[in-house]
Amino acid sequence: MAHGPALVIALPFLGAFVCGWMGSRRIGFARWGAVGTAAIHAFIALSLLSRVTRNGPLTYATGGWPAPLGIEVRVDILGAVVLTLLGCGATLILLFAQSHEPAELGRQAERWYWPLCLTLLGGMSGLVIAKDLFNLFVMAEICSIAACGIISVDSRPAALEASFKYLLLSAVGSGAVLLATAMLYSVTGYLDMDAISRALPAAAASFPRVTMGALALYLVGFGLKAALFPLHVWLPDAHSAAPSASSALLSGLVVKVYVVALARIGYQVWGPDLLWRSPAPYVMFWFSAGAMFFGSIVAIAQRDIKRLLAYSTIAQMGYIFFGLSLRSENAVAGALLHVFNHAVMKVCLFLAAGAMIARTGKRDLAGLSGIARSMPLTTAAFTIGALAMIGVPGTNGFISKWYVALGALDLGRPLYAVLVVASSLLSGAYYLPFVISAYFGPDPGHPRGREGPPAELAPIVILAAVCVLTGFLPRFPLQHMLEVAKSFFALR
Amino acid sequence: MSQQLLGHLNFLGAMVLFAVGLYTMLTHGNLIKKIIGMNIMDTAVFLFVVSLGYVRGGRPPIGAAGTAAGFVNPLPSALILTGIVIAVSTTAFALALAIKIHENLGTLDADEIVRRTRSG
Amino acid sequence: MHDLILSTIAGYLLPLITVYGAYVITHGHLSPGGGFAGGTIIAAGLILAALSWGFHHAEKVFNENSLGNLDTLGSSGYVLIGLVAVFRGSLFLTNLGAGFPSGTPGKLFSSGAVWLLGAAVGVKVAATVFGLVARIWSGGGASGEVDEP
Amino acid sequence: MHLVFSALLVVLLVSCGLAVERTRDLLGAVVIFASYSLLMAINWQMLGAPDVAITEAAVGAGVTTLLLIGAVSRTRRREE
Amino acid sequence: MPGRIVYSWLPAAVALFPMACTGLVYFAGRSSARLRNMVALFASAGTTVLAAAMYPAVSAGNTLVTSFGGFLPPLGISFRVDTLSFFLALLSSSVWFLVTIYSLEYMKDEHGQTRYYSFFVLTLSGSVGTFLAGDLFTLFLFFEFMSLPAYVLVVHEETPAAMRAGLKYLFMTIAGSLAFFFGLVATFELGGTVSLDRIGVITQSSPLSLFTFIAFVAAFGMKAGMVPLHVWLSDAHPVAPSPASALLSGIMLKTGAYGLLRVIYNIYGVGFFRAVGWASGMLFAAAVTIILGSAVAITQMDIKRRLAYSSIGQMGYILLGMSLLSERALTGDIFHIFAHAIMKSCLFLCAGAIIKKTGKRDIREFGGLGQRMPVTMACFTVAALTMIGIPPLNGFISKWELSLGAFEAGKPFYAVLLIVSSLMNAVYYLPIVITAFFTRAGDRAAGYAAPDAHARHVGVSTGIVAGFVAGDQTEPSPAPAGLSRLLSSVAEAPPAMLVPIVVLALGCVVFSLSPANWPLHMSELSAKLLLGP
Repeated sequence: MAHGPALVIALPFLGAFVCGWMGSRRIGFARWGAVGTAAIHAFIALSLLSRVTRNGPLTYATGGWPAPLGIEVRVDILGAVVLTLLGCGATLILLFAQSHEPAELGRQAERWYWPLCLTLLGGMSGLVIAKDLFNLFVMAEICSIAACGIISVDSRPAALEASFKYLLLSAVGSGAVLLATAMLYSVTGYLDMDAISRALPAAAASFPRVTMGALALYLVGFGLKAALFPLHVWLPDAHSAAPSASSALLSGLVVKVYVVALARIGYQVWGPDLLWRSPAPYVMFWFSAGAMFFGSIVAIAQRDIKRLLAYSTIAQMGYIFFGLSLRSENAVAGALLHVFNHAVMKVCLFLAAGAMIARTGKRDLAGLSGIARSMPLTTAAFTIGALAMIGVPGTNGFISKWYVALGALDLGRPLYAVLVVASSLLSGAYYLPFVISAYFGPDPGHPRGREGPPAELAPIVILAAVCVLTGFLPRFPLQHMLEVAKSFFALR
Repeated sequence: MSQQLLGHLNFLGAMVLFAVGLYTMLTHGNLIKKIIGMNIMDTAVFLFVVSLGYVRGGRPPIGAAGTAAGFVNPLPSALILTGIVIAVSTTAFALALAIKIHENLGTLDADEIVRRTRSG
Repeated sequence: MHDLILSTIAGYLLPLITVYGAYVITHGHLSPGGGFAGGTIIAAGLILAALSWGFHHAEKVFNENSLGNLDTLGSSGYVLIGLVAVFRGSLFLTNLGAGFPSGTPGKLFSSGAVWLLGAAVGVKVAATVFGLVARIWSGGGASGEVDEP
Repeated sequence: MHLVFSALLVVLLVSCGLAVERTRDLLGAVVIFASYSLLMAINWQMLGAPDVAITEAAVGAGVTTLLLIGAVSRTRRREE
Repeated sequence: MPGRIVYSWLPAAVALFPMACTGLVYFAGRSSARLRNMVALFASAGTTVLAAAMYPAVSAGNTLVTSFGGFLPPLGISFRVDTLSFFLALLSSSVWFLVTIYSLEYMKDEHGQTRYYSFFVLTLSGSVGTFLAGDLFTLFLFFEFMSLPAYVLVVHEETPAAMRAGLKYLFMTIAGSLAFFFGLVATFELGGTVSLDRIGVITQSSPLSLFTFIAFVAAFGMKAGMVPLHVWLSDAHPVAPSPASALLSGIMLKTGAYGLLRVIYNIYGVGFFRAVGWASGMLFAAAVTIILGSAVAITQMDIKRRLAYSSIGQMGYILLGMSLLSERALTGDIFHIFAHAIMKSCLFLCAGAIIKKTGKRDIREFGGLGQRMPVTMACFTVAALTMIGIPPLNGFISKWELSLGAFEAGKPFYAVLLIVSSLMNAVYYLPIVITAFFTRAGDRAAGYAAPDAHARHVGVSTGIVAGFVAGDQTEPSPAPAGLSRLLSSVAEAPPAMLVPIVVLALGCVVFSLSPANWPLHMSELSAKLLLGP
């Protein structure tokens, strides 16, 4: 797997081209081709992970040219874990999608769907392992456009409108990122992250306003794409109007890779010392605190299950940013862990919600009451996901909550820990009523015993199992994230 | 000196254009106008990047074949080229969406669109 | 909008523009331009012709099907050329190191696989851009995305 | 001379941008935008970025304009 | 008594055995109801036996320890059983066993029995695990395993009232668990460990340590029904099926008290508390809880609501006992945990039997019940008298010890408070007994039928108490006319329901002033252990 770093990017793109080409001829090939490509991607990612954990970061110089001149990608532990997450997550989502989406999308739209999903996967993979800011930007753009594509692929007016809004706002975000990259280049002369990181202290001393501006622009640019609180306006529409599998991809995986990008820029390029000399983390702190409360409170008022999940994503992203903005290893590890955990639970929730919507044709919370009687397994998975969101012990959400709270106390700020705790309570306030009504609410006559087909049910159940499993045996992601956080803070 | 001034002039121009683009994008309800605004904003960013390179006083990266010492790092150019590609793909995609929206809802006005999608 | 003068001129211009585009593509490593710019130029020529002759004429040659084929050919070609290096035991997209002929610097067939890659990009871009414009001008909606690798 | 010409270009660019913002006729706005792109391409050529200039001329002034015109012709021409 | 640390798998087995049985219950329930009931019975009986099996080691003064490391490095799941843990675990599993027997009959015709029994067994695991936990983290984990599944028991009836109460319960529980979570993280931060194997994890008095303590009080006080946080209790206990209410009131409230005991005496240590004086706040809260719980209980006419408020008042005693920081008070405190568990379970089971047989919940309609259900009402009377604290019964012992503890701590005011609250207990328990035995069926009890029922009721009850205190009985109602009529009117609950009730009532009597009072002995040992050298 020496070529793994190149393959995880190239393979999905190749798959996308081939699926797109085959789509108009034999749609079945495109469907299973997409799932297969994602599965191979997951396999490569897993082998990369095992390799990276044994031998340390893996740098791959595309074209054989080393860093300052050529384009390099580097799979470090963070990259490998997120790649694994992307690969496995995408495999499960596409497995769900291949049985679920044909009915939801229709033949014409479906042709575009599989290549777009794979393009998105390739873009995300490139984003998390890019070593230079230029590639980071390019991959972020590929992700944005492909993401818009999978929102609006079925041409429903609401989806079109949401996609348009997302497209324009993310164009603003990419403008900001491009500008920031150019500014950094102008003061350091590099695009390679390591090289910039070495040159930045001197540059920050002589051009304080340029570097500060660049950081602010990165925060705005990636903040827009990752739906950081005041910049989140596009998310609820986009994530709720998209087809179900797309919602899972978007809410579970896509927003996460931008967080990873921002974490890399903050911690690997700027480094903790320089970062906390700028106001950026403090700004992020307040925004994220706002996100945790705004997202939750608005979610309470939602009547549509997918909108509820979308607002919950805003709150949970706030939670991740909150951890990242605290200058503590534990908090950052908790935040990165939550990147992983939230992806697992949110994908589980969206897929379960998608299955419910497909079976009943209803998406309002009231219409789905009593659903547990006709779809017991799906509802059970949803319940586990919801409990994990609240952070009940024994689920993976608890572990990340633990570390973020511990980080807050490391800083001597118990009030921050209270904030974390209070936001958990708020997430209970919108998940639990639905879960309760699913079990005990009146049944408006859902069809009996109508679980989805196995290919649809399996991903949901697997993800719920992962929620519990990593809740009880959190070693796998946790150890790595602690290591990553440690390496972040070792940087000077 | 004149080079510096020229660079700064372009900085200024880029900023004004960025503001104009953003303003167009945010205040106009018409989707196509928004798209044009987005394009203006993008080109303003590119202009900014190009003039950055100019202030640093480089030479064009291509032309002096074989004389390795004469090369300027070609990365900023590549950056903008890619930016242009992305801008045009975004534009094309946005236009396709706009046409679809017009087909479905018979309007291109953002407020009107929101009203019509919400009502049914 | 069929116009005799336009269509005649377009008939003369099309080969010229195409050749110019091909030049820009293949000399990407020597002069300004490259796969993307050249591809766009070729597409522009095609669009010009299609505009003056009418898109329905163009559809005989460049319909959705053939454009899709060209698209896939270009983009997969790029990745596959990159993979050649992998199969030869070097890193992805390695050029000279993977045994592509280096040629004489400054001449057309220099820099190994660069111009091959450029050609792949050019084909892809030309097909995509033409497809985009054709779609926007003659109906259809949901569009693909342009990937500049 | 170089400086004056460049300054003139920048002024023209800004005024084109403003004109686009003000024009209610979408087709007119698109045409002004096309000339804006061309001016931008010239400006970049003068700033020593021929690569970018040629691409902008082909893409910004060419393809984008065509796309915009196509879109306007398939929707409506006036901004309401 | 120098104890040794003994590594043993037993504590883990006790806590995890019912959890393992949960799945069995569920799958058995899919094939046969009988099998399911047997498995549920087997689960609680097995837990009791396993818990009892720890006796030899514990009685030798040893501490049983098991641990599974690396759950959340540096934390792991660990169990640690000393006298107190053993005592309460045995208590809860045996009460659970009795209530399971009761449930077999009580739940016979209910819907969703498989669900009921599955969660019934799961909560057993949670509550036993809470008592056996070797560190706060494990305690937290099992506390959650108890609290969240208990929701399903609370809403079992699925009536709108139950759903409302359940939602309140759920949110208060989650808020409590988040407070617990905060305390847990803060303890880890302050002390570097959350283990309960020492006295004094947090040794410095600081704003954060006070904050931590408040978080713990909020978390456990929520579960224990401490006054400003009790609002869920009075709704949730009445709406649950009676066996579940018995457990909620009898055992699950005690987990809150147990947690606070561990926090006060292990995490902080009694010396720390004597130094900082935070206990006075606790004392105040306890006093308010006692008075308010009892006072509101007087106004309740629904038997289960009255019992629920009574629980609040009784939990006040327990909170009081642990905040007095004296050995006698602590002994009384632990003994009261035991005594109240038994009597309140008994009372709720009686109430369940009454409701099941007669459909009456309003105590004004209990006339003639003494004739219809003599055994049940006799047991009810015994438990009620215990609750009031009539001398030969064990409720007296705890109050006696608590009062002595109050004097020992130099706070005689609280002894007076205990006496006053005992009188209040009498005010709300005696009318039930009197109505049941001394009025005829169909009669509205004297005073209750009057236009301004409430005022009269309070007046009459106060009169009864006054009479009782003066050693004077109120005028008895006419006795039943004859034996045959008496027998014909008997419509007693079936044996499966009756046996647990009788056993629990006997428990109230047996473990009283008999010379070898084993629970009292255990309480004394536990108190010594908690106070440390």
